[in-house]
Amino acid sequence: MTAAEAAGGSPHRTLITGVIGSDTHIVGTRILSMGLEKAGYKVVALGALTPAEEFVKAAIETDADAIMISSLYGQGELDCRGFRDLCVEAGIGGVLIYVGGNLVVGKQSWAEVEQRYLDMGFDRAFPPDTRLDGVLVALAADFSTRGQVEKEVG
Amino acid sequence: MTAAEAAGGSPHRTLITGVIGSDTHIVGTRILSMGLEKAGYKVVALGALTPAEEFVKAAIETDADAIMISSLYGQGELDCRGFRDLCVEAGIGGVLIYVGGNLVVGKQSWAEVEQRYLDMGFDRAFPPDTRLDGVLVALAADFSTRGQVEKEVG
Amino acid sequence: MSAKASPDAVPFSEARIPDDDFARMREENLARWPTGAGVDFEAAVDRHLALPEHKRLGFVMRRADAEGRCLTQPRGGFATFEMQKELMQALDRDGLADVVPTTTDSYTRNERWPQAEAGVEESKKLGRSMLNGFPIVNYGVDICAELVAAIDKPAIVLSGTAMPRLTSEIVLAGGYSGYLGSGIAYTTSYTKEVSIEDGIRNYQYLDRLAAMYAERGVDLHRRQPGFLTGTNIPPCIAIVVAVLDVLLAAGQGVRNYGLELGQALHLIQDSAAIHACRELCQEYLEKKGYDDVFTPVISLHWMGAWPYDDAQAAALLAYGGTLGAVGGAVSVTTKSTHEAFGLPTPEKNVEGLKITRMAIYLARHTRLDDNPEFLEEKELIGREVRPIVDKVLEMGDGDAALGTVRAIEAGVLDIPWSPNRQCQSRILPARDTDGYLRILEAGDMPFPKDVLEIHEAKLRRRAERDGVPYDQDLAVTSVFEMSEKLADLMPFAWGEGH
Amino acid sequence: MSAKASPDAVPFSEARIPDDDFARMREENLARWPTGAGVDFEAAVDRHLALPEHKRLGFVMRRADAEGRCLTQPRGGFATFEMQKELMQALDRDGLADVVPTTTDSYTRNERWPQAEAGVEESKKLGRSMLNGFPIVNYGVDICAELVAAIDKPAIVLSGTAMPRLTSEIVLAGGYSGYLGSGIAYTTSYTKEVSIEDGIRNYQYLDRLAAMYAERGVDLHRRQPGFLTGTNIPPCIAIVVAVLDVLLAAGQGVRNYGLELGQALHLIQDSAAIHACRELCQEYLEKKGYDDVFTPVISLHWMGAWPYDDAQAAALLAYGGTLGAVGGAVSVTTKSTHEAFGLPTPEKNVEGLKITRMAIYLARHTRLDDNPEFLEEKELIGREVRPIVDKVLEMGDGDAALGTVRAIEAGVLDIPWSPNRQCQSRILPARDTDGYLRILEAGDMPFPKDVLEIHEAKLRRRAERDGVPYDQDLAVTSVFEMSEKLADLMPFAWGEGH
Ligand code: B12
Ligand code: B12
Repeated sequence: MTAAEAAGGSPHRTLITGVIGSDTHIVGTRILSMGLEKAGYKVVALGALTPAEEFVKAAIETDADAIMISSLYGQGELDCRGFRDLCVEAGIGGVLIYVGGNLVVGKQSWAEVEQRYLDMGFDRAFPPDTRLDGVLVALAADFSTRGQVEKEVG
Repeated sequence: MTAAEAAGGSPHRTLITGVIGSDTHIVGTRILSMGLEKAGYKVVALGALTPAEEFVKAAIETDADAIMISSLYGQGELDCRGFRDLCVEAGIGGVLIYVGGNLVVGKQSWAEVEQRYLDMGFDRAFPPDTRLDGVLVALAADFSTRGQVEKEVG
Repeated sequence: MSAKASPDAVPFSEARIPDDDFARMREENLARWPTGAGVDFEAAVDRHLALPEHKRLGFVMRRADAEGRCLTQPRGGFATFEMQKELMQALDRDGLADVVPTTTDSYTRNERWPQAEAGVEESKKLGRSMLNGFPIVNYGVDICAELVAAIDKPAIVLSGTAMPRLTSEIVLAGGYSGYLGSGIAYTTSYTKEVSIEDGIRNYQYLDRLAAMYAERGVDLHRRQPGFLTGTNIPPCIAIVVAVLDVLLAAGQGVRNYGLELGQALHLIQDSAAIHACRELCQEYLEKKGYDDVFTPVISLHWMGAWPYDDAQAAALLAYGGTLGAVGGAVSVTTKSTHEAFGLPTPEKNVEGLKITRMAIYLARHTRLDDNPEFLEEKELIGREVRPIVDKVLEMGDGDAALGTVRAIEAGVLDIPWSPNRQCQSRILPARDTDGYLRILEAGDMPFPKDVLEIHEAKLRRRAERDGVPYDQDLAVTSVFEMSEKLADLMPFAWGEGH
Repeated sequence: MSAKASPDAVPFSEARIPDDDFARMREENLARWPTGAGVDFEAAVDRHLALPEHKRLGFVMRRADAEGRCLTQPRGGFATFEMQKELMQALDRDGLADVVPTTTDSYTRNERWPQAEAGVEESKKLGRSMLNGFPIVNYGVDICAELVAAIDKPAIVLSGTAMPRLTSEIVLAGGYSGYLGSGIAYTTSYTKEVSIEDGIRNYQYLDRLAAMYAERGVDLHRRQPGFLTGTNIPPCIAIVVAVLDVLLAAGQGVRNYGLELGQALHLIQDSAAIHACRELCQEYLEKKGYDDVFTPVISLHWMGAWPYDDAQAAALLAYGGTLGAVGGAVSVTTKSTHEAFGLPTPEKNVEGLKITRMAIYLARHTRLDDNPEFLEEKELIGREVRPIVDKVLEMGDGDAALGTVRAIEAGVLDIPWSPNRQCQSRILPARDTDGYLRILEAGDMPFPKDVLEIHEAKLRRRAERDGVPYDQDLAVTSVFEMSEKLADLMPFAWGEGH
């Protein structure tokens, strides 16, 4: 059993997926959504060209555990600014937020790009060559830590 | 009229051509020889795989004005060491000596390579992408300077 | 500014927009953003007529076709004028591009001009482009003219959008002689909420505008982006859309119309597609009574996911040149070794152009026009395309515009991996054992039974070869295929290797 | 040490060297340099038999051929063991080379072992390779074994020389399972003074040695370097030499014999050449009664002058993979973007391998086997090759060795741009308008009149197109062509451009 197989999803965990901004690249988010569903998660797929506000709205409506934002077209750096604040304002400041794709314009050092997005308040950022396996492992790890924290707190 | 056309050769000028050492690359020296002859020079072509001594011998026998050494295979840096000394010892220390081709092993900075060959006593060194025109211009320039010098001295 | 232009009073059909309606539409359109006021049609006609022939794309495409040449054209857009000018000059001079592009940014494409403005400011502040293209509407007509003047080749605008009305007014007024985009192709692949009807209307506007220039002697080059969603589009799907889009353009009076095809990455299939595309478009144009539409085919570097390795990407670039040259394309639209990562630097863009150009040079003599496998594949494409186009036209009672809208709603015309809500996007392509793109699931598209059997048989053979079930995963692995590591694609076949 | 091995008592012919003579020849040979003493044939046989199958080139070539694969193999040699090991491991691991090479340096090739020794010392002192290959005779058998052990692929020795006797003894004893070189090809293209007779004798020695291993169950891969002088060699010339060389090898008992062909850089001509080469070799082998010689064809990246621009070179690399894959070659021998400048670094060598491998992957499905132009060209090659080979054999009264020596003297067999004194080198090739390599001047080669008329007609068309006289300059410009700048090869066709 690979690490990813071990990291099976749970139907009690709801994930919002979609592509932010004026971005039409739907293939990655669609394949990701299929994969996450197959792995056992409940997936709410918003598709391409999704305004930031719609992610937040959908997350509230479905009491989502994580928001999985795709941005491919390079303008994500503008679209994603303030996304965490939006969540905080909407009262879901603690939701897990991932972002992945071609997150900036041009080929830039990944370490810098990642840091930029972490600074924006994303929990994790994923480079263009990300595949499902890596995402499943990350989700499992983050949910288990959070579960722990919730338990410890609760 | 281009600079190269202006720089026509003279049948009174004898040039030795050939490929030094264990080097079999004959195409460049053959095309060069054809071109120099067409331009009006008297050419003595020694062909591939020519020991350094044979260049000197041929130069003495034909009272040559210049020796045009090719080296393509990378080992020219070993083969060409001491070539000027050989000429000096043979009593033709003042002969014009050019070298051209792929003069070292690997792609190295041309400026450094050129300097290395100038330090060995070559009058000029030519990089791999040299074409006839450039060679004709250089020969004409060097012969005219030398003619001048001879005149001034004589 | 509004994301959608106001609905036009003209009833929706393939018919030519009446002149007075069009005049009114133009007026409304140009008023949507301040730079619209800079458009002066008469001055624009003069500007075009003053350009030397070799800077007019209409002329250059016709001549390239007549002389059997295969041109190269890159993509390229950055946020500010300075960056854009430098880029275009590098592509022209260092890259030897035969056609120089200006790609607009995605805010512009969605008519979010205030956001584009902010992107420009941000880019200036940070000293790097924060937009994925040049916000040409914000910059306006005079800047267009400056960019056209900065190069010595024809200039084309690339703006993947369903809303080209204002952008096209401005760039054509500024001296750009080529404009890429079409109603069906772009609406199905670049938008989520825009209706097919609106998309078609918007491009009818642009086509009418181009035809208006043509009527004044300005032979602009319009072009259809047949690559669609770029994701394993089988030739037949691209060509069905090309046929319908060209009929719509011809309906507005366009006579110089390029047809783009994304490469399938199969020498035979791509050659067959290039030939079939032109022939089938001409066949239907003729049926509709148009005998004077010039329809050169342009081959596009692989439009799906690229490898992350420079060497692998270089091979894909070169092969793209080979495919275009051997297939007889009139031009190849190029990418770079940075494709999988992000917009290329000018240097990398230039490199992509040069690799492609040299590949074209090397293969420029080779044609497969009487190769049996090529002839067979070309014939198959015809058997795929005609039933769909015929059905679409039938659904529109002979009208391509109406037929298209109804056919897409019904799934009779379907696009793989489309983000558009009106599009069923149930058709699913995959690559077969011989490297051809085939149809795994046809959705509701009325392909003949025998044709679908061919596709299925070939894909079943692939499932067998790979030892995997015959299911959707064949399509998903085909999406990733070209981006896989070389060591996975073609490992050492014996022993463990490393 | 002597530059020439002592003349053998055996009379010169294509006949198999008798065992007792061969034993004596080996003894003399091994005594020429201290490392010769390290050769122990029995231990060598055991060493080979202990190698896993996937590290035996004989096996790998047979399997690749049976499975329709196209392998990649680079070239590579540096002066010291450390450099060489690092290089081979990089090519194996990072470059995914299916076959890992050791190229010897040019002193070794000319049996100037003391000079090679000095080159090693000098290289160690300067910290960079001063030799253009690995001086493998100086290093000896155990070092060979270490290099073979350092990789997980089969190892081949590339040593362009007419004097392979001692080198081959040492490397085969050390576990190399492939050896490139042949009497006619290398003597005509790598030497000035060595007689064709001596060159053939030397390779008869090597072939007999390889056959001795085969008799003990070690299926070594011998290989013929049909690229010759690498300078616009038309397929027919390469194939004539291949036929004669394989007959000579078969005469000594070799049964696993690769045929290399330098690429003409024309998809159709190269495909035709690859097929024709194998078929014609088999045809003549059969005539001579050999029905069990395995003769896979290996396609070589362009062997003439390369462009100085990296992007252009990258396209040539990729196209070379395409040509090999489409042509059905069993392996492609690769170059790098540094080709025009000098030996590639391991990194650039790896890059060349990867670009080629990806290109092969992309085209691996495509075959032109029933393409009319391909069939025509293949047939033409047959009409060129048979008259020459038949004449050569006739001149030798049926003996390929004697016939070759006499034919080369007479100019009946001639090699373009040969440095060898015995070779007339009056035949002169040039590229025609369609990109095919053709014969401009045939010298004394007895090609049929109608065949020469085809060549002349095609080259006259080129002279017309270029507006130049029909003379030798067509050959000279063809030598330079691929090294020209892209802006000269394919400028923007209209306006001044830049
Ligand atoms: C196909 C494609 C298109 C298609 C998209 C079709 C469609 N509707 O989906 C078309 C042709 C329409 C298109 C259009 C454009 N494209 Co585009 N496109 C591509 C291309 C070639 C492949 C993308 C793809 O589908 N990959 C396959 C999928 C499966 O992979 P993926 O999307 O990368 O997703 C995976 C990972 O990234 C990750 N992932 C993605 N999202 C997320 C989210 C989370 C939370 C996680 C954990 C992981 C994750 O997991 C996914 C599955 O493994 C890429 C370049 C490339 N990669 O080779 C360019 C690319 C993305 N496009 C680009 C651009 C700029 C555009 C355009 C603006 C046109 C232009 N200027 O050339 C327009 C965009 C218009 C718009 N408004 O958005 C640029 C972006 C540049 C940048 N970031 O610097 C790219 C990188 C090409 C380039 N180098 O220029 N494109
Ligand atoms: C064709 C060729 C061959 C042919 C040669 C056939 C023949 N008998 O001539 C063959 C296949 C036999 C061959 C063999 C080898 N080759 Co070779 N070969 C080439 C190649 C591809 C083209 C050379 C050529 O003919 N060019 C065309 C002519 C017209 O140009 P040119 O020779 O460069 O000459 C011009 C200029 O250089 C200049 N010039 C040349 N000499 C002079 C002299 C003067 C005075 C002046 C002013 C100008 C001048 O003017 C000429 C005309 O414009 C080059 C790489 C390349 N350039 O693409 C490698 C190359 C020269 N070969 C190389 C090597 C190493 C070898 C081998 C050792 C095999 C190996 N290890 O791979 C053997 C050599 C064996 C030996 N003992 O010499 C290397 C040299 C490496 C280095 N210097 O670092 C090169 C650079 C390839 C590489 N990158 O590895 N080769």
